[in-house]
Amino acid sequence: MSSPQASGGGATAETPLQRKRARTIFEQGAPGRRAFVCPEMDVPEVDPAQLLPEHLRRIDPPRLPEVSEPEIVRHYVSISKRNFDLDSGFYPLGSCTMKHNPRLHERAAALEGHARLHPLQESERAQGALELMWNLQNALAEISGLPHVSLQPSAGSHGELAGVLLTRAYHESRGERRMKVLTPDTAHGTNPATVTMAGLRVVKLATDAQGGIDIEDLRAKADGEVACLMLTNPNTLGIFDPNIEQIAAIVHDAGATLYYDGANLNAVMGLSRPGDMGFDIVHFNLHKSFTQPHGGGGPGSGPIAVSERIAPFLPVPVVTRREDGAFELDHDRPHSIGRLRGFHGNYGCFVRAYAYIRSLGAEGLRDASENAVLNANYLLARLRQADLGEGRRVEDLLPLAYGELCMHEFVLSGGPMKRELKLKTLDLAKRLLDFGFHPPTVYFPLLVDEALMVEPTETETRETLDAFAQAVAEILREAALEGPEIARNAPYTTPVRRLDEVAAAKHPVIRQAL
Amino acid sequence: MSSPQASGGGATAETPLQRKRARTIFEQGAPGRRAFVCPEMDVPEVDPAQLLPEHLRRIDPPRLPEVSEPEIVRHYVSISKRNFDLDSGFYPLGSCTMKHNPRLHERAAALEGHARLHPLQESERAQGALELMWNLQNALAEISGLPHVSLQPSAGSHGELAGVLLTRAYHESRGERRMKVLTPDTAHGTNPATVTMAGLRVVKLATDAQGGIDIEDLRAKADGEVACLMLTNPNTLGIFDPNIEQIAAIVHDAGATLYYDGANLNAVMGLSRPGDMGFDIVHFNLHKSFTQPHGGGGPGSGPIAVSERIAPFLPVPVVTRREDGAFELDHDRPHSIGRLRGFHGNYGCFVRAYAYIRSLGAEGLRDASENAVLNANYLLARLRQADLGEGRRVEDLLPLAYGELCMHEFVLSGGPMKRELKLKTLDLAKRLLDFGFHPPTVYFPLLVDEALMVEPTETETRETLDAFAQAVAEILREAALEGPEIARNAPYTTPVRRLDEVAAAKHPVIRQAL
Amino acid sequence: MLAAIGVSSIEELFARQIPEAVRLRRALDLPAGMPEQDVYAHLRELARRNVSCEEELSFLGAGMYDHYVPAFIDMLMERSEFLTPYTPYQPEISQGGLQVMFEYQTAICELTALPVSNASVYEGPSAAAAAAYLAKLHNGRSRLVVSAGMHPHTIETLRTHAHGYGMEVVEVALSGGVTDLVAWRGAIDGDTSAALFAQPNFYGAVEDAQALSDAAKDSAGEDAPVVVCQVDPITLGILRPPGQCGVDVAVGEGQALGNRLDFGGPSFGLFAAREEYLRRMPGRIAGETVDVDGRRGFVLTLQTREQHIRREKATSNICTAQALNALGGVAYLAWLGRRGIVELGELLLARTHYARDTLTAIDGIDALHTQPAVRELAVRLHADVAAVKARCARAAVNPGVDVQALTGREEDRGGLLVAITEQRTRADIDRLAQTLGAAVAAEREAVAV
Amino acid sequence: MLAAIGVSSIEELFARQIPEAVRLRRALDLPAGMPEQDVYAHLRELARRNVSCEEELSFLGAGMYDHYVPAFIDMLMERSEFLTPYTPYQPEISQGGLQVMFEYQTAICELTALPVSNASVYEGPSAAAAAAYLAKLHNGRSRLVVSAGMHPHTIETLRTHAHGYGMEVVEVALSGGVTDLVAWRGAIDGDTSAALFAQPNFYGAVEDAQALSDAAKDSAGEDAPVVVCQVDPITLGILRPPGQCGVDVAVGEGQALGNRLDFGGPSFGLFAAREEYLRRMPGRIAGETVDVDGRRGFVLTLQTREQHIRREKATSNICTAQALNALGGVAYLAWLGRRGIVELGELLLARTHYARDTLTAIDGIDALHTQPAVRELAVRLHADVAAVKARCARAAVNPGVDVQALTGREEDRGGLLVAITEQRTRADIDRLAQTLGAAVAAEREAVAV
Ligand SMILES: Cc1ncc(COP(=O)(O)O)c(C=O)c1O
Ligand SMILES: Cc1ncc(COP(=O)(O)O)c(C=O)c1O
Repeated sequence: MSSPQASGGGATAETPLQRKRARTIFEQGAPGRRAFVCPEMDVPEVDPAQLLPEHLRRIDPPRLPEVSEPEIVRHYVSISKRNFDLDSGFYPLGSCTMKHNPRLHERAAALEGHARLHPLQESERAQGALELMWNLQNALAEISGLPHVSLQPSAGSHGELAGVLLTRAYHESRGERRMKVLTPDTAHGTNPATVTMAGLRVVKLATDAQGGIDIEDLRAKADGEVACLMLTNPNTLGIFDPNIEQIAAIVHDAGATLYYDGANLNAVMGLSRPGDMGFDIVHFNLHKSFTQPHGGGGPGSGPIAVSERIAPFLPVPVVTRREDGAFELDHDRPHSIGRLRGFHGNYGCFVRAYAYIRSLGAEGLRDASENAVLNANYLLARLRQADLGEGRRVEDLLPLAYGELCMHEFVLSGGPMKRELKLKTLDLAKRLLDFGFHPPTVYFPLLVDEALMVEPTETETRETLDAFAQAVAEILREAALEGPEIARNAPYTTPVRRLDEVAAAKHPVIRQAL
Repeated sequence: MSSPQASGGGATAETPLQRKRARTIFEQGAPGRRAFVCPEMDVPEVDPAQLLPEHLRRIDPPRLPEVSEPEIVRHYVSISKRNFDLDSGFYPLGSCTMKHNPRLHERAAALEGHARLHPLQESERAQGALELMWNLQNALAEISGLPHVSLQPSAGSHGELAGVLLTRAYHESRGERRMKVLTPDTAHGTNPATVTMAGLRVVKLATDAQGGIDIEDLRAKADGEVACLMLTNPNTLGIFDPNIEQIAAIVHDAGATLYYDGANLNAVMGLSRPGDMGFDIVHFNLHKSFTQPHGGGGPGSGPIAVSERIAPFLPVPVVTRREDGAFELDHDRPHSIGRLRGFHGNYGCFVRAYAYIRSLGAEGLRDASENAVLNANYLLARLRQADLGEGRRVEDLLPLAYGELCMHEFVLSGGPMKRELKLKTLDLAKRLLDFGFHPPTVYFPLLVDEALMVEPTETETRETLDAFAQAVAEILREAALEGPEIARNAPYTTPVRRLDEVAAAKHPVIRQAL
Repeated sequence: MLAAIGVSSIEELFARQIPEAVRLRRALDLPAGMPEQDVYAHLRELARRNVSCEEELSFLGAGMYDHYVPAFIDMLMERSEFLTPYTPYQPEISQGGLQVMFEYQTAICELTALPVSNASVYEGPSAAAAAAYLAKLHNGRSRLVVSAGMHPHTIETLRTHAHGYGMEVVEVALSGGVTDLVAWRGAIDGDTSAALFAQPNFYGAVEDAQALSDAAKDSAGEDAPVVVCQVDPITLGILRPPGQCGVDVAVGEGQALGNRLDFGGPSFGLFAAREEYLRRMPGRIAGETVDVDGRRGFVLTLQTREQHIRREKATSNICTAQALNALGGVAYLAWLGRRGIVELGELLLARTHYARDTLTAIDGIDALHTQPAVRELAVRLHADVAAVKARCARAAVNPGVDVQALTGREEDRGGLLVAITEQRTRADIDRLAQTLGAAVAAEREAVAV
Repeated sequence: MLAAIGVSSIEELFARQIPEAVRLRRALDLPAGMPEQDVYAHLRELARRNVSCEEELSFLGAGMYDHYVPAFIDMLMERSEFLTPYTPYQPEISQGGLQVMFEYQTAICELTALPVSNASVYEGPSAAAAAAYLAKLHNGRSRLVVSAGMHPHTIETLRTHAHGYGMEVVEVALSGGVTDLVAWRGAIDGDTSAALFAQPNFYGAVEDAQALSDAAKDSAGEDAPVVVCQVDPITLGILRPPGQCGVDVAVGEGQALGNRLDFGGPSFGLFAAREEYLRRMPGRIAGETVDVDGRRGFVLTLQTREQHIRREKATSNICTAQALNALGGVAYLAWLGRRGIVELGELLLARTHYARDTLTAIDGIDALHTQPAVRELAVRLHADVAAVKARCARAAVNPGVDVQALTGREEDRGGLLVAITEQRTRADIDRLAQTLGAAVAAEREAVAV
């Protein structure tokens, strides 16, 4: 691609998408215009004033848009094109498991019997839904190696909150008040945030040279005040902790519970189970390992599976099966921590996750994890070996932060790249946009300098992985030859270019002025 | 927008869409890769050779793609973005009635009871579908003012063929062999093409100064050999023939039939009916006036409505209602011209057209036509009045070809623009692409020099019409100031730029070499 | 807006353009409009009164088949970018649709083993009529020799169109379930413009395509007719393709490829031919080329064949065709893939023969013919078919199509055409056998009494 | 690929990284995988065993409602561009999603008449819990005063979370169907962190929101608690909005706005507040800005509140929220429009009162309260509710929610909560009255005997 510098940074010959100033739906339409046709007033007209006293009534209507249906459709279809999406390009966003979302799942979830089923429908008349939830509970129990499941939590972090509350309930039931929760410095931000919300205190654990938990540090901190250790395994470095058995032993000896952040479950389905590793509680991200589409930031679903000793405290309701084979929702659990939300959880996501599990089956799930790990290691190898000329290779500038191999994802350090090429990880990420790729996760985990966290997933082809490795190499060569400015000013070809986030935060404009 | 010349014509800083060389599905994948999972062979394995003798069996399989489902999805979703579509932008393609396609219609057509209904299901078990067809037949009869309807034809041109064959059958039933069909020089290409396919001869009619049929020419040619006059009214100039009554009288006096090309019905729904104008046969384009989405070139549906004298010859089957109220398919029509295709026509299109008619109702259909005509005249006025500076206005360069007002569409002549600015209608059209608009129909009708045929439809907003008029004016100003080259080399911002159509036709490459 | 136009009312726009005498001065006699929710409820109610393949065990076929349509195909066909554009007259902003056409043409060429394909015609039977018109343009002759094995709708459609073309249709009878080769040879002469047959034929029998084309060619020597074969595309993974059997033009109904039943349409018609017929093909054809910057691109090509350019001299009057349905077709073929189409064919073949063996083992049911069958089979019931079907319906089984009801042929009395898809398992076939057997027995008893 | 990596097998990749002791050396005990068509058939079969609002005349509500979802919303939510991206971490290629968030925030601010809104939280009840956490961060106090008129699920959810927050929940009883103002005033003191109520409340009664917030404020004087109101957004076209009633934080279940029932989720929770709480809001917030070329654009802003930056000091642990469902919400609000939301509110109001009058005119049914009701009403049956519902079910009518089954409150015995949407016509209500009346009568008779 010819240097955008030459053409003033691509700002000329904007595409219609670029040129058009973003207009919100509130800036369209005309007074009186409408899409909604109100069903006829088929009951005796009544003066609202008579049914609703003045002081309870709204005086001036909310200033919602006044637009026609064609305008609404055109507006949202048009702005949708300003999104990058998984169905159009490679999305190696580390820790997010951007795997293909099969359309069968959308078709199945849209069936009237699922989509228009009211959550308070009597159990006898919702047996299909309850059986689906029951089957999903059992499948998740088998996959995690933990026998008892609650599907209630709304997302991963909600599952974490449930998990820590369960830990509290467990300890309290034994008359203990343990206030500390150990979290490695590689932990995802939701872990410490959850601990605080659950009323406990975070104690950080160091990471050792192999990228696992520093055992000595753990030993030192695993005292009688520790309620729980929250661990992601493989962790956010993509490393499966080699000392997991020892870690479990230490934690259990300290009388604490072991929590498994399931965001990285995609690395081990059918290959290794949290329950067998000694974990007491695990949350699943159905929107990661089990193909619930991410929706641009949700919906998600974060079921939890727990060991026998935690089971009594599970949130209500859980699906149970009667002797006669019928399914019902069990709300009557005296030791339960209670509800985490309304109704029974994100059923629509259960349908998709269940469809996925039934499509793949036992073998398919294992194959998925095997290929996720294979793809990650292949991409890692390709990246490291990619030639930069003068005998230099990408790994000289973007070394693997820890270890030699990886599980389903890996973390590179952009430190050398920054020092030698004056190219920050952020600039590399932005330049990748011009190549039509979604960048990896950047600057996480925090302990890696200029971190670049790459998770290709199992549903990508080798050709795509090769193309991505080439693009990274091309950007580094470009910076070496023409300097870092090109990347620093990237992207050029996107609907908008770099945005002023500082100004946005300094003087927040978070709603349209009307 | 800054002149693309400055940046070498937009070829720099290509978007990922532009830069990526188009790759077909056949250029992707890898040997052995697959999406389809074959259901298990649950019957006794048999050696195909035993069931299918060698000489009937295929030796080497067709070289279909070997791709995964994620690859297929990503491929087609990605290339779909190289299409301009009605849900994203203004599409004033004359004669095509690009009106909004309500999504309700897609939802309704997708219902199992419609989408998975087999055409040979017994009538008693397809009463819902037959009732829908019956209701649609009646609605189309009422809208056209012609009592008898066949839903069979697959599109407009198929309806035309049916119409001319009906005319032949009618005359033959009266022992006459009339070989001529009169078609105005404004007629759409399908009309003359149809006449030839139906075994008759085209005789052209001149257009008078008002844009209607030259009555004298008609009188002169309306002899005893004339089988039919095919007319579009309003015609392709957007002009409603002021002499329609006289025309009908002349044609009928000559013993010929009058055929109504319904492509422009969107101008007169509920306002004027072909039957009342004296037409014997009319075809509808359900994919124009009745919102069947165009699908990038189909599917369509071209039902026909006819007068009493033509009714006996209608194609089979037609839906009839028994005394007991049940509906059935009537195949037993001795004088019928027969079948035009398999089964009963494009039912899926019937569902959409019927949903549209029920959504709008009598009033709504009239409003639709009124607004279609209002929008066309408003856009015409805006365009003519648009200022070009130095006291010049767009109409000085793009005059209305005929008349003062128009019906649902209008035709401008680019002749003056070409002479004065060296700007061809084609160049104006291509430059419009850079402004994010689909161009109007160009170079049709043939009798207008450098024709530009504009049909906004009723579902566009005034703001959109204003923006389009401005864009045209801006392009003319640009050409006046900077010369025609910018437009001549346009577009710059599209996935590809002007394509070499001559080479494509000279050495046709119409399939991938494998 | 009225002010800008310079009229005082919308009425004025019409009053000044439409003669009063032809104005409609009353409201249309149609029901009042309804909110979306009510229209939906109404259409849902109509749908409820149809028995779809979801609500009964259906073996209906005879031209359209209940194959499974992968969910991603619905998604693609619902995408605004494919659903809402017009025919791609502006290639710069229509590369998506044009490339789909190009890929579709390639897939059809591969399937049929013929070098050229268009981008779709309406559907199956009218595709055969389009082939007849191509033959007429090609050799100017006026006889169409048609195997009685073609779908009755195809033959009727041919007759309707042939009348327009000024051609006559001569039907050649079958013997033993396939086209009678002797009669076929005898019927074809120097005036024969085209000779048409179906593979497999309407009765599910696999014809000897090579023999039929050879016979057609040497019986007319120099003046060989255009040999047209109507194919069922989903069988072409295992059946010898027309291009390898001496066929000149292949046509067919594309519904089985990723399109839903929709009570008979819309679907698409496929149309492929030998190189020499390229410039006489009907319909749109996409071709590959490059843009001014040398980028690969696609355009509609060879348009000088078409009505908008050639008008009365066009090779066809077709304009709007079936682009969206053809997208479903090529996406489905990519999904099946090179291996899948063979595996699927072999599965259908095995199940079809299993079904034939199972059904004909029943007392009161025997084979209508014993020719090889790949996805549909014909049996003869020793009982009234309509009555038997009515009995089966009570058990929510639809055993298939009443052959005589479609063909009207005396020799087809008792004929039942049973279609097999990958959605009909062995268990389903066994249930069919049990239900149909019982119904036939009951019906014979009822009549005997 | 293995060669490039330098391993001899996939197994080696795992053998070298996972200790043998924690390897799973058997296959998972799960059913074998299935082709798409079989998975679909299975899920279709499960769906068939659920009675959806399509198959019965349903008056179920109590937090989720069977409003009509316009078809175009499904289309938008199914578009790859909205369905498949992650949270917009790269704004340059996420303008679509970010703009939707910005528009959503604007719409929610308009609805609630509050100045700030986030881009969604999980759903209704947990939104109330999130508000309680905001109050705790704001004033550090530990008492939550909760009206018994809040949804039972909300109260339970508050208790669960409050335990984590180290807060206690104090429930204030109702009188005459609405929050007992005296008890409310009495319960609120200087230690009260937040005072929460629902509008309309769980029993469908419209509360005097102004009076409740005033009471909360002056009863605590200086140390006024954060007043939280849980709203039903679809009523806000006609009900005085929280921002105009002295409310500090409005939360609510968004399902009624363009989201399907989905047996209870996913939907979205709305969360709006007064300016002063902006930097303590949970969840994503989109903000407007410009790019380097001066183009308008949108970004995620105020991220220093969030877990990925602030970690244990974050204002919430929420990460993945409900972006796609919020899209449905804002698209629905645009569809209703400024007039539509009022018209719809007035239609629901009129039908709700018609339903109340019709039902309470029946012998054996009277009103549970006589407060104004806008879209849901509560009656008391003089018969066992479960038994009556079972009788109605036989007539394919689901008369509503058994109140006591949810609240467990003695005083709610016989309570039935009847929800009205624009999909329940007068005729439907009359059918309900007839069916319910008959069922109550029959049940009383049966018991009497
Ligand atoms: C390692 C890890 N833990 C927890 C989470 C939180 O999951 P959710 O976004 O579903 O709340 C994430 C999601 O980004 C994650 O990557
Ligand atoms: C005036 C006119 N007549 C006939 C036709 C042919 O209709 P169809 O494309 O449905 O065959 C068209 C379509 O472009 C048209 O504009």
